[in-house]
Amino acid sequence: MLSLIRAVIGRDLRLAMRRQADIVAATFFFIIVVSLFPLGVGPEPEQLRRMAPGVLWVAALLATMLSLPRLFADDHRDGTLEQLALAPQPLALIVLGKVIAHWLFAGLPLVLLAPVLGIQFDLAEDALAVLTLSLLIGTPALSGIGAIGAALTLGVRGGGVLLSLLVLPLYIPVLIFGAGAVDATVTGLGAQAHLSLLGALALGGVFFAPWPTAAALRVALE
Amino acid sequence: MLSLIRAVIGRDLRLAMRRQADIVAATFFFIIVVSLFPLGVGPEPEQLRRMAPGVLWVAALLATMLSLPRLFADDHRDGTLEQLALAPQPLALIVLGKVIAHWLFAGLPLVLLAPVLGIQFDLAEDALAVLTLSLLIGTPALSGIGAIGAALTLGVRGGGVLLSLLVLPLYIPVLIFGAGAVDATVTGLGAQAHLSLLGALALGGVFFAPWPTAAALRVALE
Amino acid sequence: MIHWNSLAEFLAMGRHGPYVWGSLLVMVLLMVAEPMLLLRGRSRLIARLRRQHRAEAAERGQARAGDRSMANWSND
Amino acid sequence: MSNRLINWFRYASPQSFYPLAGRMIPWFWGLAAIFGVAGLGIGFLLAPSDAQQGEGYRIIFLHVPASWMSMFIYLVMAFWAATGLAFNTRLSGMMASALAPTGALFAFLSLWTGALWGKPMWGTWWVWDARLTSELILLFLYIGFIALQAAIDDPRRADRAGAILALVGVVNIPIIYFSVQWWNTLHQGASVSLTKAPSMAAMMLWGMLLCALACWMYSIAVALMRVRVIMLERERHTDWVRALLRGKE
Amino acid sequence: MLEASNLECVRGERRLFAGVSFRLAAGEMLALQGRNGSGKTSLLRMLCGLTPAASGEIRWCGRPIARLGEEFRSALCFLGHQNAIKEELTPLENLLATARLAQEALDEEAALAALELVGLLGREDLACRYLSQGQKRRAALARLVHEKRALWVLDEPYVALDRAAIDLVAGLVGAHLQRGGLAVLTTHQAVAVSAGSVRELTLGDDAASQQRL
Amino acid sequence: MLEASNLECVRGERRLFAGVSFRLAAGEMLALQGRNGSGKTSLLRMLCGLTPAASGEIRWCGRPIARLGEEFRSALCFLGHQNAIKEELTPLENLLATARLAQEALDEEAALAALELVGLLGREDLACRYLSQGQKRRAALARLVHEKRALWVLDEPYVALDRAAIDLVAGLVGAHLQRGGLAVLTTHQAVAVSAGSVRELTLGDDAASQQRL
Ligand code: HEM
Ligand SMILES: Nc1ncnc2c1ncn2[C@@H]1O[C@H](COP(=O)(O)OP(=O)(O)OP(=O)(O)O)[C@@H](O)[C@H]1O
Ligand SMILES: Nc1ncnc2c1ncn2[C@@H]1O[C@H](COP(=O)(O)OP(=O)(O)OP(=O)(O)O)[C@@H](O)[C@H]1O
Ligand SMILES: [Mg+2]
Ligand SMILES: [Mg+2]
Repeated sequence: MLSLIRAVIGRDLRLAMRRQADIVAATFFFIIVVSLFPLGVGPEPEQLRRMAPGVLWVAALLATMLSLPRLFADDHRDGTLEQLALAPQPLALIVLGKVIAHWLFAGLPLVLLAPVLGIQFDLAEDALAVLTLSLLIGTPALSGIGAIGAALTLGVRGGGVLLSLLVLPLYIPVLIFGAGAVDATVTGLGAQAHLSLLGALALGGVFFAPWPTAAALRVALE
Repeated sequence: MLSLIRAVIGRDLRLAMRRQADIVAATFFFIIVVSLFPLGVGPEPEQLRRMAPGVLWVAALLATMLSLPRLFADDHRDGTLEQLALAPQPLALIVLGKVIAHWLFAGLPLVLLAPVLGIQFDLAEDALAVLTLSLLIGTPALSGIGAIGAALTLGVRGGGVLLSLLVLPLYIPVLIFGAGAVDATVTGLGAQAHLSLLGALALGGVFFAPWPTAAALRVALE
Repeated sequence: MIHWNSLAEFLAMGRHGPYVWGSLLVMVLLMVAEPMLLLRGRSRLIARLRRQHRAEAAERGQARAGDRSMANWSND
Repeated sequence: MSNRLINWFRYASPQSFYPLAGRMIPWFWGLAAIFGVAGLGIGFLLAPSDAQQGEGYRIIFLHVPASWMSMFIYLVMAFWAATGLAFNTRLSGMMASALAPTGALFAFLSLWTGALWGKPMWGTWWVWDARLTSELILLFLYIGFIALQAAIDDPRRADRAGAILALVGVVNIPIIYFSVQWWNTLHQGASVSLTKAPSMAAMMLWGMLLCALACWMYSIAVALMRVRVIMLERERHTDWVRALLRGKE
Repeated sequence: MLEASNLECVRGERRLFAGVSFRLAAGEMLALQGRNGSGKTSLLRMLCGLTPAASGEIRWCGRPIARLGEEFRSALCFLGHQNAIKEELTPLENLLATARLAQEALDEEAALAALELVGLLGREDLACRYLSQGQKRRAALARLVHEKRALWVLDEPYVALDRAAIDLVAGLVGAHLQRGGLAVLTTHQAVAVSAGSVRELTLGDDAASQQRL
Repeated sequence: MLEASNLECVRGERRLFAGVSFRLAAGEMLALQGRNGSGKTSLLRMLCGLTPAASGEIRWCGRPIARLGEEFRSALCFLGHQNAIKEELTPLENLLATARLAQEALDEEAALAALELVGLLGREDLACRYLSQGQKRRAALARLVHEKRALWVLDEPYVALDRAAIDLVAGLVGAHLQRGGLAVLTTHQAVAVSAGSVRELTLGDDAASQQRL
């Protein structure tokens, strides 16, 4: 069982490496969106500092979301998904592997980059730490929940944009607790409560989401 | 010549209609992104009002960008693009048709929706008017410039995200003048200058961009 | 019994007329429009289905006639 | 016991549900009209004005029923979706798709009436308050459901995909509601807060309840009408639809 | 072993076929025939359990496949119209990844041998995207070389292949049958399989049997 | 009319072929042969001007096609491995859209007649996504029915088709040659074309001729 998950992760990571663009560009999308805001809003530091948690989290959310359509689409188009569905093991396990792989190349880089970008917004050190921590806890939830949307819109034409419609409402709690944790730190309240709730969401997202995802994939293949 | 452009627009619009999701969902992506920001940043009206022009413009830019990868990708995958490249007419004209069609279903709805969303941010009436006007002038530029990026990343795996990497820097002037126009209205300065510059960008984007786009498409087909 | 003294007062709603009537109007309008649209959709659907069924019946009749002629009027 | 079960399944088949629904619709329309006239009559003609809000508060007779219905319909929709997934009955999927547009309509009406109420009361059309925000997201969930079903043209696939989405959404709604509430209260006090109507006069309460009942009946009637249309469309090749349409000529 | 009774397939508003029954024992192959659009691919997907049948039942070793689930899938090897290879990966990587996902032990040497057999030696380190149409198909078919599962379901395996490759694949199928395997196969090209007994099944010829519902 | 001299094709680090020359007059067909990966598709794409040749020249009516540009393209009809149909559109819409983009007058009636000929009548209003593999190919090939341009370049047109459809396409090509058209065609299936004279060209047999650079 573990070996299966490892095989899936290995394959997906190798594909991502091979495509390169995937890893580099999802990250750069994050960077660019975050850098766009000061351009659109104006340069006052006070205002920027107050926007920072929200902007960084929204950007992380959008960056994750942008890489979602490809989560299953390539496998679907070239017939690999049928092979996976016909594998003897439960499809949900394979999905779990793919979710982990997705996080490794779409979520993790954002976590690593967040402190650097936070500096652009003049965030204090403790806020930077909480920002990074909140992203570390929250991004797996984004990958897990996103997988449901990706599976539901699979093979549906216009799926890419429909996907965001389905997934964004589901992302909102993650966004609120994530940005809330940083905000709470900035305003001096503790981030504890937000972070635990975020952790609960992440656990749910990673371990509960593969089941509806697998069901949706089977529907898509019918 | 005009009949060719019209044929391209007609076909692309028909495809968009058929997919439905495309039209509705690009628009809803805009709505949702705009609605996410308050959730990330917090509910204070004063702060929201000052963020509004930037947020709306960035969201418009992202929404346009999200629909870009499909601009040529479908035609590429199923071989239609080769057919278009082998058509006797200059490829740039065909591209122009596709750009116009793209604006009609990805840009125009944003323009129409902007005033409603502006209300969520508590914008004043004159600011709403300028916001809508700036989007009306600016979104064609987004479609035109985006086409270059879409063509350059065509067939490149991981193109979707790479695309945003290429296109966003080119979008920055549009963003600055667009959001600047609204900002100028809010702060009492005239929006005139910003709007004229935006107009110049739009003309350039629509009538100049098809040429490099066509060249990039030929390269992608080699 | 009735709370209002005059029609004008009723319509003004204590300076909140546009808001109150705007709400009521849109709500009633949409709640009337929805069943109307449904009824129209339904009658169109029925007309379309009737047309389809008739066309199919005609097709089938022809097909059966063809079968018979080929089968030399064998049983059935 | 088993008898009742069989009865249940008989009505769960479109063929027998269709005429049954047809017979029930006029009754629900009638009830909706009666409750509506009574509720609006009490609310707009008889009820006294509110001490704090003056006459503007009368929007409550529209706003609260619409808000309630929008949330309740989502629950019912998710219930049908779940039964559809579990027992693979055709009727369930049809009911879920029939309810969604009405639910979306009420969600929109809740936003609309709320916004029109907010302008005179709070001085703004919109604030990012927990309830308002979750209502907005509820509208998005409805639209997502409708868009997903519209994008899949095999009805069986559309039903199942929609059902999965509805179930995931129903888990999410309480999470959203509480998360938004947290978000709001943990910030420095919001500049405006939802002023709850103080202990309501009995008259107001009656008006509101009657209006809510009217919306309830309306929803049932419209959902039944829509499910009948969906049945005709989906079962157009079955003998009973053919017979039905022929009979009507 | 594999038994189908009274299968019916409905697609949209069209009944593609009904009353399709057959029984396949070890060492036997079913050659599905029928014109374009007669429902061959649909039938194969039903046999794999990917699409549910409108009515009828499919049994494997006497038990309905819907009930068997994983047990059935672990005896099944399906190859569809699509190649199920990743364009970014090389043929070698593709072959190894497929085996790993199917939880089969396949070492690099065996994989290279398989690639040599299908004539991709010299291309094993080239991303599949650069391969020609026929070479892609060969890369997909390379899995069959070491495939030991009992039931092979192949949808037009010969498409895009040249004569030499077609003979090779026919040989692989023949050897599989001789080992006591089962195969279900569609093709528009008449290709003889060397060993095993072949049953033929022709799906309804055109509009006559394909009723609109 | 069409003349190629000394064409060389290099892909990555591999010379697929070199010194390929031929000349095709009106009413003649070139049947390209060669095993998988020998460079047939690459040669066809060169002939269309989609890929530049490593060396050598292609002429149309005596002038290099690179120089001719639009003039050449308006005499060319290319059909590749890909079908170039939109999965969302129906066969009818696809056919009409293709004609409109090629600025050819094709009314609905003629289009329907073409679809009837390729056996898609009854499917003309079904989105192509639902068609079977062979039906998709038929939908793509339907353009040939009313195609009047002089040079047809077809890459394995017979793939996925059943016998009846193959004969039909062969007939279309034959009629085209009889009208004085030219055709270049690859296929792995031996299919006789009724009319016109056929030249054969076999691309380098395997590794021997395909040198690593
Ligand atoms: C767009 C704006 C608004 C939205 C989306 C909205 C949404 C909702 C929702 C979902 C409910 C039912 C939830 C519950 O009962 O707990 C509700 C109830 C209610 N709303 Fe609003 N509302 C809005 C604006 C307003 C305004 C401006 C007022 C008054 C000044 C108001 C007063 C009430 C009252 C009194 C209730 C009933 C409370 C209860 O029964 O517990 N709402 N609203
Ligand atoms: N929604 C639908 N409505 C009507 N017909 C449909 C629908 N979906 C699929 N079909 C038909 O179902 C058939 C599917 O056939 P299938 O792909 O199984 O054919 P096949 O025998 O594999 O053909 P080929 O030899 O071309 O691969 C096609 O005839 C197609 O037109
Ligand atoms: N970058 C590269 N490096 C090495 N070889 C390459 C590269 N790109 C393509 N090739 C080789 O070039 C050839 C392309 O062949 P082409 O597609 O023209 O073949 P074909 O004759 O059409 O074959 P088929 O019958 O399979 O369609 C293949 O052998 C492929 O392996
Ligand atoms: Mg098939
Ligand atoms: Mg080829």
